[in-house]
Amino acid sequence: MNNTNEMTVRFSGNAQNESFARMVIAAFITGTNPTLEEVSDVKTAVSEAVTNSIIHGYRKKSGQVTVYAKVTGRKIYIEIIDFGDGISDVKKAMEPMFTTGPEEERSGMGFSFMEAFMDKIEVESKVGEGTTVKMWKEIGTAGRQFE
Amino acid sequence: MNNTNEMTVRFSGNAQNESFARMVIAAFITGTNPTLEEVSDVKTAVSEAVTNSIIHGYRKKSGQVTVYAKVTGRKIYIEIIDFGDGISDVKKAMEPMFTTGPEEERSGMGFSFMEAFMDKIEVESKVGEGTTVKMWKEIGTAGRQFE
Amino acid sequence: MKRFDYSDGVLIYYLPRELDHYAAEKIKSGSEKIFDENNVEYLIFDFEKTSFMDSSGIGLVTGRYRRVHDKGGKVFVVNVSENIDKILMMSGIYRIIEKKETKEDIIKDMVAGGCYE
Amino acid sequence: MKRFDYSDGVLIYYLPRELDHYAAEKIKSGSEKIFDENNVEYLIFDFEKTSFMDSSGIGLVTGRYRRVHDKGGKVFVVNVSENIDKILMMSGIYRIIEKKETKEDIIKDMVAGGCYE
Ligand SMILES: Nc1ncnc2c1ncn2[C@@H]1O[C@H](COP(=O)(O)OP(=O)(O)O)[C@@H](O)[C@H]1O
Ligand SMILES: Nc1ncnc2c1ncn2[C@@H]1O[C@H](COP(=O)(O)OP(=O)(O)O)[C@@H](O)[C@H]1O
Repeated sequence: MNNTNEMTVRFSGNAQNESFARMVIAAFITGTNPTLEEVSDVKTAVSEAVTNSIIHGYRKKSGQVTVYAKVTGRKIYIEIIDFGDGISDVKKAMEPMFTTGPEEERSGMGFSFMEAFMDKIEVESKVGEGTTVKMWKEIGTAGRQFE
Repeated sequence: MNNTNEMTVRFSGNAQNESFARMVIAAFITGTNPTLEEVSDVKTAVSEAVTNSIIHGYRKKSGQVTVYAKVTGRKIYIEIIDFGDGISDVKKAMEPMFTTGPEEERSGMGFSFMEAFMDKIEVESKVGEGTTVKMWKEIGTAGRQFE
Repeated sequence: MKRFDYSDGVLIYYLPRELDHYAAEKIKSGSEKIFDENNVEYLIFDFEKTSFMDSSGIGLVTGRYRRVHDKGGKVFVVNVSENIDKILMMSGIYRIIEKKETKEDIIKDMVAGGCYE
Repeated sequence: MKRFDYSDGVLIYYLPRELDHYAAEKIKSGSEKIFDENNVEYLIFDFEKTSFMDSSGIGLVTGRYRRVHDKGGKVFVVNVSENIDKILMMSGIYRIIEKKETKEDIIKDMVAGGCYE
Protein backbone atom coordinates (compact mmCIF):
# COMPACT_ATOMS: atom_id res chain seq x y z
CA MET A 1 0.00 0.00 0.00
CA ASN A 2 1.97 2.99 -1.19
CA ASN A 3 -1.07 5.23 -1.36
CA THR A 4 -1.86 8.28 0.71
CA ASN A 5 -4.34 8.44 3.54
CA GLU A 6 -5.37 11.56 5.46
CA MET A 7 -7.43 12.48 8.48
CA THR A 8 -8.20 15.51 10.57
CA VAL A 9 -9.60 15.37 14.08
CA ARG A 10 -10.73 18.40 16.08
CA PHE A 11 -11.67 18.24 19.74
CA SER A 12 -12.24 20.40 22.80
CA GLY A 13 -9.00 21.37 24.52
CA ASN A 14 -9.63 19.65 27.81
CA ALA A 15 -7.23 17.30 29.50
CA GLN A 16 -9.37 14.17 29.11
CA ASN A 17 -8.91 14.44 25.36
CA GLU A 18 -5.14 13.91 25.60
CA SER A 19 -5.71 10.17 25.73
CA PHE A 20 -8.33 10.41 22.97
CA ALA A 21 -5.77 12.10 20.70
CA ARG A 22 -3.27 9.33 21.39
CA MET A 23 -5.78 6.62 20.53
CA VAL A 24 -6.78 8.37 17.31
CA ILE A 25 -3.22 8.72 16.07
CA ALA A 26 -2.39 5.14 17.04
CA ALA A 27 -5.43 3.90 15.12
CA PHE A 28 -4.62 6.04 12.10
CA ILE A 29 -1.02 4.91 11.64
CA THR A 30 -1.72 1.15 11.83
CA GLY A 31 -1.60 1.03 8.03
CA THR A 32 2.14 1.82 8.11
CA ASN A 33 2.71 -1.49 9.91
CA PRO A 34 4.62 0.05 12.82
CA THR A 35 6.27 -1.85 15.68
CA LEU A 36 4.75 -1.41 19.13
CA GLU A 37 7.69 0.83 19.97
CA GLU A 38 7.10 3.05 16.95
CA VAL A 39 3.41 3.38 17.86
CA SER A 40 4.43 4.33 21.38
CA ASP A 41 6.91 6.92 20.06
CA VAL A 42 4.30 8.62 17.89
CA LYS A 43 1.74 8.54 20.71
CA THR A 44 4.20 10.19 23.07
CA ALA A 45 5.08 12.94 20.60
CA VAL A 46 1.42 13.69 19.85
CA SER A 47 0.59 13.59 23.55
CA GLU A 48 3.27 16.22 24.23
CA ALA A 49 2.04 18.59 21.54
CA VAL A 50 -1.65 18.19 22.40
CA THR A 51 -0.94 18.68 26.10
CA ASN A 52 1.00 21.85 25.30
CA SER A 53 -1.92 23.22 23.27
CA ILE A 54 -4.26 22.56 26.16
CA ILE A 55 -2.17 23.84 29.06
CA HIS A 56 0.06 26.50 27.47
CA GLY A 57 -1.97 27.47 24.39
CA TYR A 58 -5.40 27.73 25.99
CA ARG A 59 -4.46 27.76 29.71
CA LYS A 60 -7.76 27.89 31.58
CA LYS A 61 -9.66 29.09 28.50
CA SER A 62 -11.65 26.83 26.21
CA GLY A 63 -10.56 26.19 22.65
CA GLN A 64 -10.24 23.54 19.99
CA VAL A 65 -7.20 21.44 19.19
CA THR A 66 -6.78 20.04 15.68
CA VAL A 67 -4.64 17.08 14.73
CA TYR A 68 -4.03 16.51 11.02
CA ALA A 69 -2.23 13.39 9.90
CA LYS A 70 -1.11 12.10 6.53
CA VAL A 71 0.39 8.73 5.76
CA THR A 72 2.17 8.03 2.46
CA GLY A 73 3.49 4.51 2.31
CA ARG A 74 5.38 4.28 5.59
CA LYS A 75 5.97 8.02 5.93
CA ILE A 76 3.95 9.77 8.62
CA TYR A 77 3.32 13.51 8.75
CA ILE A 78 1.40 15.08 11.65
CA GLU A 79 0.32 18.63 12.51
CA ILE A 80 -1.01 19.72 15.90
CA ILE A 81 -2.74 23.09 15.70
CA ASP A 82 -4.16 25.45 18.33
CA PHE A 83 -5.41 29.03 18.22
CA GLY A 84 -4.17 29.83 21.70
CA ASP A 85 -1.65 32.25 23.22
CA GLY A 86 1.26 31.35 20.98
CA ILE A 87 4.97 31.36 21.83
CA SER A 88 7.04 34.56 21.80
CA ASP A 89 10.46 32.89 21.53
CA VAL A 90 10.20 29.48 19.87
CA LYS A 91 13.95 28.85 19.97
CA LYS A 92 14.05 29.37 23.73
CA ALA A 93 10.85 27.32 24.25
CA MET A 94 12.45 24.37 22.49
CA GLU A 95 15.49 24.29 24.76
CA PRO A 96 15.56 21.22 27.03
CA MET A 97 14.22 21.95 30.52
CA PHE A 98 12.84 25.35 29.53
CA THR A 99 9.31 25.79 30.84
CA THR A 100 7.00 28.65 31.68
CA GLY A 101 5.07 26.35 33.98
CA PRO A 102 7.46 25.32 36.79
CA GLU A 103 4.84 25.95 39.47
CA GLU A 104 2.57 23.47 37.66
CA GLU A 105 5.42 20.94 37.86
CA ARG A 106 6.07 20.96 34.13
CA SER A 107 9.37 19.39 33.21
CA GLY A 108 10.22 21.52 30.19
CA MET A 109 10.95 18.34 28.24
CA GLY A 110 7.95 18.27 25.90
CA PHE A 111 9.75 19.55 22.81
CA SER A 112 12.82 17.41 23.60
CA PHE A 113 10.63 14.31 23.68
CA MET A 114 8.95 15.26 20.40
CA GLU A 115 12.39 15.65 18.81
CA ALA A 116 13.64 12.40 20.29
CA PHE A 117 10.65 10.31 19.21
CA MET A 118 10.10 11.73 15.73
CA ASP A 119 12.57 12.11 12.85
CA LYS A 120 12.02 15.86 12.66
CA ILE A 121 9.80 18.55 14.15
CA GLU A 122 9.03 22.16 13.24
CA VAL A 123 7.20 24.76 15.30
CA GLU A 124 5.34 27.77 13.93
CA SER A 125 3.85 30.17 16.40
CA LYS A 126 2.59 33.73 16.69
CA VAL A 127 1.71 35.40 19.99
CA GLY A 128 -2.04 35.81 20.28
CA GLU A 129 -2.71 33.67 17.20
CA GLY A 130 -1.65 30.17 18.08
CA THR A 131 0.83 27.41 17.46
CA THR A 132 1.34 24.69 14.87
CA VAL A 133 3.72 21.82 15.51
CA LYS A 134 4.70 19.72 12.47
CA MET A 135 6.23 16.28 12.84
CA TRP A 136 7.68 13.71 10.47
CA LYS A 137 8.54 10.07 11.03
CA GLU A 138 9.31 7.23 8.67
CA ILE A 139 8.31 3.83 9.96
CA GLY A 140 10.73 0.95 9.61
CA THR A 141 13.92 2.99 9.48
CA ALA A 142 15.37 2.35 12.94
CA GLY A 143 15.77 -0.85 14.93
CA ARG A 144 12.86 -2.64 13.34
CA GLN A 145 11.82 -5.73 15.29
CA PHE A 146 9.32 -7.50 13.04
CA GLU A 147 9.05 -7.63 9.29
CA MET B 1 -18.65 14.29 34.67
CA ASN B 2 -21.82 15.89 33.42
CA ASN B 3 -20.01 18.22 31.08
CA THR B 4 -20.06 18.21 27.30
CA ASN B 5 -17.29 16.95 25.08
CA GLU B 6 -17.17 17.22 21.29
CA MET B 7 -15.02 16.00 18.44
CA THR B 8 -15.04 15.99 14.67
CA VAL B 9 -13.01 13.63 12.55
CA ARG B 10 -12.71 13.81 8.76
CA PHE B 11 -11.02 11.15 6.66
CA SER B 12 -10.68 9.88 3.11
CA GLY B 13 -13.60 7.70 2.06
CA ASN B 14 -11.69 4.52 1.49
CA ALA B 15 -12.57 1.17 2.96
CA GLN B 16 -9.53 0.88 5.24
CA ASN B 17 -10.84 3.86 7.20
CA GLU B 18 -13.98 1.98 8.28
CA SER B 19 -12.01 0.39 11.11
CA PHE B 20 -10.34 3.72 11.88
CA ALA B 21 -13.77 5.34 12.32
CA ARG B 22 -14.81 2.57 14.72
CA MET B 23 -11.70 3.00 16.83
CA VAL B 24 -12.16 6.77 16.99
CA ILE B 25 -15.76 6.56 18.14
CA ALA B 26 -14.93 3.85 20.68
CA ALA B 27 -12.11 5.99 22.09
CA PHE B 28 -14.31 9.08 22.21
CA ILE B 29 -17.21 7.55 24.15
CA THR B 30 -15.11 5.96 26.92
CA GLY B 31 -15.97 8.92 29.15
CA THR B 32 -19.60 7.78 29.26
CA ASN B 33 -18.48 4.61 31.04
CA PRO B 34 -20.18 2.23 28.61
CA THR B 35 -20.29 -1.56 28.91
CA LEU B 36 -18.39 -3.56 26.31
CA GLU B 37 -21.70 -4.34 24.68
CA GLU B 38 -22.65 -0.67 24.44
CA VAL B 39 -19.29 0.16 22.88
CA SER B 40 -19.83 -2.64 20.38
CA ASP B 41 -23.33 -1.36 19.56
CA VAL B 42 -22.09 2.17 18.83
CA LYS B 43 -19.16 0.85 16.79
CA THR B 44 -21.51 -1.25 14.67
CA ALA B 45 -23.88 1.65 14.02
CA VAL B 46 -21.03 3.99 13.04
CA SER B 47 -19.46 1.28 10.91
CA GLU B 48 -22.74 0.89 8.99
CA ALA B 49 -23.11 4.61 8.29
CA VAL B 50 -19.45 5.16 7.36
CA THR B 51 -19.50 2.11 5.06
CA ASN B 52 -22.63 3.46 3.38
CA SER B 53 -20.96 6.83 2.77
CA ILE B 54 -17.98 5.09 1.21
CA ILE B 55 -19.75 2.55 -0.98
CA HIS B 56 -23.09 4.18 -1.77
CA GLY B 57 -22.29 7.87 -1.28
CA TYR B 58 -18.96 8.00 -3.11
CA ARG B 59 -19.02 4.68 -4.99
CA LYS B 60 -15.71 4.49 -6.82
CA LYS B 61 -15.12 8.24 -6.50
CA SER B 62 -12.95 9.82 -3.84
CA GLY B 63 -14.45 11.97 -1.11
CA GLN B 64 -14.28 12.82 2.57
CA VAL B 65 -16.39 11.33 5.34
CA THR B 66 -16.97 13.36 8.50
CA VAL B 67 -17.97 11.98 11.88
CA TYR B 68 -19.08 14.47 14.50
CA ALA B 69 -19.74 13.27 18.03
CA LYS B 70 -20.96 14.95 21.17
CA VAL B 71 -21.19 13.47 24.63
CA THR B 72 -23.22 15.13 27.40
CA GLY B 73 -23.07 13.15 30.60
CA ARG B 74 -24.00 9.70 29.37
CA LYS B 75 -25.88 10.88 26.29
CA ILE B 76 -24.17 10.28 22.97
CA TYR B 77 -25.00 12.12 19.75
CA ILE B 78 -23.28 11.22 16.47
CA GLU B 79 -23.48 12.55 12.90
CA ILE B 80 -22.00 10.84 9.86
CA ILE B 81 -21.78 13.18 6.88
CA ASP B 82 -20.84 12.68 3.24
CA PHE B 83 -21.12 14.86 0.14
CA GLY B 84 -21.78 11.96 -2.16
CA ASP B 85 -24.65 10.86 -4.41
CA GLY B 86 -27.41 11.15 -1.84
CA ILE B 87 -30.57 9.04 -1.51
CA SER B 88 -33.65 9.69 -3.63
CA ASP B 89 -36.14 7.85 -1.40
CA VAL B 90 -34.96 7.77 2.21
CA LYS B 91 -38.07 5.96 3.46
CA LYS B 92 -37.56 3.14 0.99
CA ALA B 93 -33.79 3.01 1.66
CA MET B 94 -34.48 2.47 5.34
CA GLU B 95 -36.70 -0.56 4.80
CA PRO B 96 -35.10 -3.79 6.04
CA MET B 97 -33.43 -5.77 3.23
CA PHE B 98 -33.70 -2.91 0.74
CA THR B 99 -30.44 -2.40 -1.10
CA THR B 100 -29.28 -0.90 -4.38
CA GLY B 101 -26.17 -3.08 -4.20
CA PRO B 102 -27.32 -6.70 -4.39
CA GLU B 103 -24.64 -7.58 -6.94
CA GLU B 104 -22.02 -6.38 -4.44
CA GLU B 105 -23.57 -8.76 -1.90
CA ARG B 106 -24.95 -5.98 0.27
CA SER B 107 -27.52 -7.23 2.76
CA GLY B 108 -29.73 -4.14 2.90
CA MET B 109 -29.61 -4.31 6.70
CA GLY B 110 -27.37 -1.31 7.41
CA PHE B 111 -30.13 1.06 8.48
CA SER B 112 -31.90 -1.71 10.41
CA PHE B 113 -28.71 -2.35 12.40
CA MET B 114 -28.28 1.37 13.09
CA GLU B 115 -31.83 1.52 14.39
CA ALA B 116 -31.41 -1.63 16.46
CA PHE B 117 -28.16 -0.56 18.10
CA MET B 118 -28.95 3.09 18.75
CA ASP B 119 -31.92 4.64 20.58
CA LYS B 120 -32.90 6.69 17.55
CA ILE B 121 -31.62 7.57 14.08
CA GLU B 122 -32.52 10.23 11.52
CA VAL B 123 -31.43 10.46 7.89
CA GLU B 124 -31.20 13.63 5.83
CA SER B 125 -30.25 13.31 2.20
CA LYS B 126 -30.42 15.14 -1.08
CA VAL B 127 -29.58 13.60 -4.44
CA GLY B 128 -26.29 14.98 -5.73
CA GLU B 129 -25.53 16.77 -2.46
CA GLY B 130 -24.96 14.05 0.10
CA THR B 131 -26.25 12.35 3.19
CA THR B 132 -26.22 13.02 6.93
CA VAL B 133 -27.12 10.28 9.41
CA LYS B 134 -27.85 11.41 12.97
CA MET B 135 -27.83 8.96 15.88
CA TRP B 136 -28.65 9.15 19.56
CA LYS B 137 -27.91 6.74 22.37
CA GLU B 138 -28.00 7.05 26.12
CA ILE B 139 -25.52 4.84 27.93
CA GLY B 140 -26.66 2.88 30.96
CA THR B 141 -30.33 2.68 30.09
CA ALA B 142 -30.68 -0.93 28.95
CA GLY B 143 -29.45 -4.16 30.48
CA ARG B 144 -26.43 -2.63 32.18
CA GLN B 145 -23.94 -5.27 33.28
CA PHE B 146 -21.37 -3.39 35.37
CA GLU B 147 -21.77 -0.38 37.61
CA MET C 1 -2.59 -15.55 8.11
CA LYS C 2 -4.59 -18.18 6.25
CA ARG C 3 -7.93 -16.78 5.10
CA PHE C 4 -9.41 -19.99 3.73
CA ASP C 5 -8.83 -23.65 3.11
CA TYR C 6 -10.27 -25.74 0.29
CA SER C 7 -10.19 -29.44 -0.41
CA ASP C 8 -12.60 -32.02 -1.82
CA GLY C 9 -15.65 -29.81 -2.05
CA VAL C 10 -15.22 -28.37 1.45
CA LEU C 11 -14.38 -24.66 1.77
CA ILE C 12 -13.58 -23.16 5.16
CA TYR C 13 -13.34 -19.39 5.63
CA TYR C 14 -11.24 -18.37 8.63
CA LEU C 15 -12.88 -15.03 9.25
CA PRO C 16 -10.79 -12.07 10.50
CA ARG C 17 -10.98 -10.29 13.85
CA GLU C 18 -13.16 -7.55 12.35
CA LEU C 19 -15.53 -8.57 9.60
CA ASP C 20 -16.55 -5.33 7.94
CA HIS C 21 -17.02 -4.25 4.31
CA TYR C 22 -13.26 -3.89 3.76
CA ALA C 23 -12.56 -7.39 5.07
CA ALA C 24 -15.55 -8.91 3.24
CA GLU C 25 -14.32 -7.55 -0.09
CA LYS C 26 -10.86 -9.02 0.45
CA ILE C 27 -12.34 -12.39 1.37
CA LYS C 28 -14.59 -12.42 -1.67
CA SER C 29 -11.94 -11.48 -4.19
CA GLY C 30 -9.43 -13.85 -2.58
CA SER C 31 -11.69 -16.89 -2.96
CA GLU C 32 -13.40 -16.12 -6.28
CA LYS C 33 -11.28 -18.65 -8.14
CA ILE C 34 -12.31 -21.52 -5.90
CA PHE C 35 -15.98 -20.99 -6.65
CA ASP C 36 -15.26 -20.69 -10.36
CA GLU C 37 -13.22 -23.86 -10.56
CA ASN C 38 -14.90 -26.15 -8.03
CA ASN C 39 -18.22 -27.36 -6.85
CA VAL C 40 -18.34 -26.26 -3.21
CA GLU C 41 -20.57 -28.78 -1.42
CA TYR C 42 -19.83 -27.72 2.15
CA LEU C 43 -19.10 -24.10 3.04
CA ILE C 44 -18.02 -23.31 6.60
CA PHE C 45 -17.65 -19.84 8.08
CA ASP C 46 -15.32 -20.12 11.08
CA PHE C 47 -15.86 -17.14 13.43
CA GLU C 48 -13.28 -18.26 15.99
CA LYS C 49 -11.17 -15.11 15.70
CA THR C 50 -14.02 -12.70 14.98
CA SER C 51 -15.07 -10.21 17.64
CA PHE C 52 -16.67 -7.58 15.39
CA MET C 53 -19.10 -7.92 12.52
CA ASP C 54 -21.51 -5.53 10.85
CA SER C 55 -24.10 -5.97 8.09
CA SER C 56 -21.33 -6.35 5.49
CA GLY C 57 -20.58 -9.68 7.14
CA ILE C 58 -24.22 -10.66 6.73
CA GLY C 59 -23.94 -9.71 3.06
CA LEU C 60 -20.88 -11.93 2.71
CA VAL C 61 -22.53 -14.94 4.35
CA THR C 62 -25.83 -14.68 2.49
CA GLY C 63 -24.11 -13.92 -0.82
CA ARG C 64 -21.88 -17.00 -0.53
CA TYR C 65 -24.89 -19.01 0.70
CA ARG C 66 -26.72 -18.27 -2.51
CA ARG C 67 -23.86 -19.48 -4.70
CA VAL C 68 -23.45 -22.71 -2.77
CA HIS C 69 -27.12 -23.41 -2.12
CA ASP C 70 -28.02 -22.98 -5.79
CA LYS C 71 -25.90 -26.02 -6.54
CA GLY C 72 -27.21 -28.09 -3.64
CA GLY C 73 -24.39 -27.31 -1.19
CA LYS C 74 -24.70 -26.75 2.54
CA VAL C 75 -23.52 -23.77 4.59
CA PHE C 76 -22.55 -23.63 8.28
CA VAL C 77 -21.26 -21.12 10.81
CA VAL C 78 -19.02 -22.32 13.67
CA ASN C 79 -17.27 -20.94 16.76
CA VAL C 80 -19.75 -18.10 17.07
CA SER C 81 -19.23 -15.87 20.13
CA GLU C 82 -22.17 -14.31 21.98
CA ASN C 83 -21.46 -10.96 20.38
CA ILE C 84 -21.51 -12.33 16.83
CA ASP C 85 -24.45 -14.60 17.61
CA LYS C 86 -26.53 -11.52 18.43
CA ILE C 87 -25.78 -10.02 15.01
CA LEU C 88 -26.46 -13.28 13.16
CA MET C 89 -29.70 -13.71 15.09
CA MET C 90 -30.87 -10.19 14.30
CA SER C 91 -30.22 -10.70 10.62
CA GLY C 92 -32.47 -13.77 10.51
CA ILE C 93 -29.68 -15.76 8.92
CA TYR C 94 -30.33 -18.83 11.06
CA ARG C 95 -33.45 -19.44 9.01
CA ILE C 96 -31.21 -20.56 6.14
CA ILE C 97 -27.85 -21.37 7.71
CA GLU C 98 -27.04 -23.85 10.44
CA LYS C 99 -24.90 -23.03 13.46
CA LYS C 100 -22.58 -25.73 14.86
CA GLU C 101 -20.38 -25.57 17.92
CA THR C 102 -17.24 -26.86 16.22
CA LYS C 103 -16.00 -28.04 12.87
CA GLU C 104 -16.03 -31.62 14.22
CA ASP C 105 -19.82 -31.42 14.53
CA ILE C 106 -20.00 -30.64 10.83
CA ILE C 107 -17.82 -33.60 9.93
CA LYS C 108 -20.31 -35.82 11.80
CA ASP C 109 -23.06 -34.27 9.71
CA MET C 110 -21.04 -34.87 6.55
CA VAL C 111 -20.54 -38.53 7.37
CA ALA C 112 -24.22 -38.99 8.26
CA GLY C 113 -25.24 -37.14 5.14
CA GLY C 114 -23.21 -39.45 2.99
CA CYS C 115 -20.53 -37.12 1.84
CA TYR C 116 -17.75 -39.37 3.12
CA GLU C 117 -19.20 -42.78 2.49
CA MET D 1 -8.79 1.77 42.19
CA LYS D 2 -6.35 2.84 44.91
CA ARG D 3 -4.11 5.67 43.72
CA PHE D 4 -1.84 5.89 46.77
CA ASP D 5 -1.11 4.52 50.18
CA TYR D 6 0.38 6.40 53.12
CA SER D 7 1.59 5.27 56.51
CA ASP D 8 4.44 6.14 58.85
CA GLY D 9 6.30 8.49 56.57
CA VAL D 10 6.09 6.16 53.56
CA LEU D 11 3.99 7.26 50.57
CA ILE D 12 3.42 4.91 47.65
CA TYR D 13 1.86 6.15 44.41
CA TYR D 14 0.23 3.39 42.37
CA LEU D 15 0.55 5.02 38.99
CA PRO D 16 -2.18 4.56 36.37
CA ARG D 17 -1.98 2.76 33.03
CA GLU D 18 -1.40 6.02 31.19
CA LEU D 19 0.54 8.68 33.05
CA ASP D 20 -0.12 11.87 31.13
CA HIS D 21 -0.90 15.46 32.17
CA TYR D 22 -4.52 14.64 32.99
CA ALA D 23 -3.53 11.72 35.23
CA ALA D 24 -0.66 13.66 36.83
CA GLU D 25 -2.99 16.49 37.83
CA LYS D 26 -5.42 14.06 39.45
CA ILE D 27 -2.62 12.36 41.34
CA LYS D 28 -1.22 15.66 42.58
CA SER D 29 -4.50 17.10 43.77
CA GLY D 30 -5.51 13.78 45.32
CA SER D 31 -2.40 13.57 47.50
CA GLU D 32 -1.86 17.24 48.34
CA LYS D 33 -3.19 16.79 51.89
CA ILE D 34 -0.69 14.06 52.72
CA PHE D 35 2.23 16.32 51.94
CA ASP D 36 0.68 19.17 53.90
CA GLU D 37 0.02 17.12 57.02
CA ASN D 38 2.94 14.70 57.09
CA ASN D 39 6.65 14.46 56.69
CA VAL D 40 7.09 12.08 53.78
CA GLU D 41 10.44 10.35 54.32
CA TYR D 42 10.13 7.67 51.66
CA LEU D 43 8.28 8.30 48.42
CA ILE D 44 7.77 5.38 46.04
CA PHE D 45 6.43 5.61 42.50
CA ASP D 46 5.09 2.20 41.55
CA PHE D 47 4.94 1.86 37.75
CA GLU D 48 3.60 -1.71 37.78
CA LYS D 49 0.42 -0.84 35.84
CA THR D 50 1.92 1.90 33.71
CA SER D 51 2.45 1.29 30.01
CA PHE D 52 2.41 4.91 28.79
CA MET D 53 4.13 8.01 30.15
CA ASP D 54 5.03 11.33 28.63
CA SER D 55 6.93 14.36 29.97
CA SER D 56 4.04 15.23 32.31
CA GLY D 57 4.99 12.10 34.23
CA ILE D 58 8.56 13.37 34.47
CA GLY D 59 7.16 16.65 35.79
CA LEU D 60 5.18 14.76 38.43
CA VAL D 61 8.15 12.72 39.61
CA THR D 62 10.63 15.61 39.71
CA GLY D 63 8.10 17.95 41.32
CA ARG D 64 7.33 15.46 44.09
CA TYR D 65 11.05 14.72 44.38
CA ARG D 66 11.75 18.35 45.18
CA ARG D 67 9.17 18.46 47.97
CA VAL D 68 10.42 15.28 49.60
CA HIS D 69 14.13 15.86 49.02
CA ASP D 70 14.02 19.36 50.54
CA LYS D 71 13.11 17.76 53.85
CA GLY D 72 15.69 14.99 53.61
CA GLY D 73 13.36 12.30 52.23
CA LYS D 74 14.22 9.65 49.65
CA VAL D 75 12.46 8.91 46.35
CA PHE D 76 12.31 5.63 44.40
CA VAL D 77 10.75 4.22 41.26
CA VAL D 78 9.81 0.53 41.12
CA ASN D 79 8.36 -1.99 38.66
CA VAL D 80 9.57 -0.02 35.67
CA SER D 81 8.92 -1.68 32.29
CA GLU D 82 11.34 -1.33 29.39
CA ASN D 83 9.08 1.20 27.73
CA ILE D 84 8.89 3.46 30.79
CA ASP D 85 12.58 2.94 31.57
CA LYS D 86 13.44 4.46 28.17
CA ILE D 87 11.47 7.61 29.05
CA LEU D 88 12.93 7.88 32.56
CA MET D 89 16.43 7.38 31.16
CA MET D 90 15.95 10.06 28.49
CA SER D 91 14.78 12.54 31.08
CA GLY D 92 17.95 12.11 33.12
CA ILE D 93 15.86 11.42 36.20
CA TYR D 94 18.08 8.56 37.35
CA ARG D 95 20.68 11.14 38.32
CA ILE D 96 18.50 12.07 41.28
CA ILE D 97 16.11 9.16 41.79
CA GLU D 98 16.91 5.53 42.43
CA LYS D 99 15.30 2.64 40.55
CA LYS D 100 14.57 -0.59 42.46
CA GLU D 101 13.19 -3.82 41.07
CA THR D 102 10.49 -4.25 43.71
CA LYS D 103 9.08 -2.59 46.79
CA GLU D 104 10.79 -5.26 48.93
CA ASP D 105 14.18 -3.97 47.79
CA ILE D 106 13.25 -0.57 49.18
CA ILE D 107 12.24 -2.02 52.52
CA LYS D 108 15.70 -3.56 52.75
CA ASP D 109 17.14 -0.13 52.07
CA MET D 110 14.87 1.38 54.72
CA VAL D 111 16.01 -1.12 57.32
CA ALA D 112 19.66 -0.63 56.43
CA GLY D 113 19.21 3.13 56.46
CA GLY D 114 17.80 3.01 59.96
CA CYS D 115 14.22 3.92 59.26
CA TYR D 116 12.85 0.76 60.89
CA GLU D 117 15.35 0.24 63.69
N1 LIG E 1 1.03 25.15 22.07
C1 LIG E 1 1.70 26.04 22.85
N2 LIG E 1 1.17 27.27 23.09
C2 LIG E 1 1.82 28.16 23.86
N3 LIG E 1 3.02 27.92 24.45
C3 LIG E 1 3.61 26.74 24.25
C4 LIG E 1 2.98 25.74 23.44
N4 LIG E 1 3.79 24.67 23.41
C5 LIG E 1 4.87 24.98 24.15
N5 LIG E 1 4.76 26.23 24.67
C6 LIG E 1 5.78 26.94 25.50
O1 LIG E 1 7.02 26.24 25.39
C7 LIG E 1 7.48 25.85 26.69
C8 LIG E 1 8.24 24.57 26.60
O2 LIG E 1 7.40 23.51 26.20
P1 LIG E 1 7.77 22.00 26.55
O3 LIG E 1 9.16 21.73 26.08
O4 LIG E 1 6.70 21.14 26.01
O5 LIG E 1 7.79 21.92 28.14
P2 LIG E 1 6.60 22.03 29.21
O6 LIG E 1 5.28 21.70 28.54
O7 LIG E 1 6.97 21.03 30.24
O8 LIG E 1 6.61 23.44 29.74
C9 LIG E 1 6.24 25.79 27.54
O9 LIG E 1 6.53 25.94 28.92
C10 LIG E 1 5.43 26.94 26.97
O10 LIG E 1 5.83 28.18 27.50
N1 LIG F 1 -24.62 7.56 2.50
C1 LIG F 1 -25.39 7.08 1.49
N2 LIG F 1 -25.32 7.64 0.27
C2 LIG F 1 -26.09 7.17 -0.75
N3 LIG F 1 -26.95 6.13 -0.63
C3 LIG F 1 -27.07 5.54 0.58
C4 LIG F 1 -26.30 5.97 1.69
N4 LIG F 1 -26.64 5.20 2.75
C5 LIG F 1 -27.57 4.34 2.31
N5 LIG F 1 -27.84 4.53 1.00
C6 LIG F 1 -28.84 3.78 0.19
O1 LIG F 1 -29.70 3.09 1.07
C7 LIG F 1 -29.71 1.69 0.77
C8 LIG F 1 -29.94 0.87 2.01
O2 LIG F 1 -28.85 1.05 2.91
P1 LIG F 1 -28.54 -0.06 4.00
O3 LIG F 1 -29.78 -0.34 4.79
O4 LIG F 1 -27.35 0.40 4.79
O5 LIG F 1 -28.16 -1.37 3.19
P2 LIG F 1 -26.92 -1.75 2.25
O6 LIG F 1 -25.77 -0.87 2.62
O7 LIG F 1 -26.65 -3.17 2.58
O8 LIG F 1 -27.35 -1.54 0.85
C9 LIG F 1 -28.39 1.45 0.08
O9 LIG F 1 -28.41 0.30 -0.74
C10 LIG F 1 -28.20 2.74 -0.71
O10 LIG F 1 -28.94 2.73 -1.90
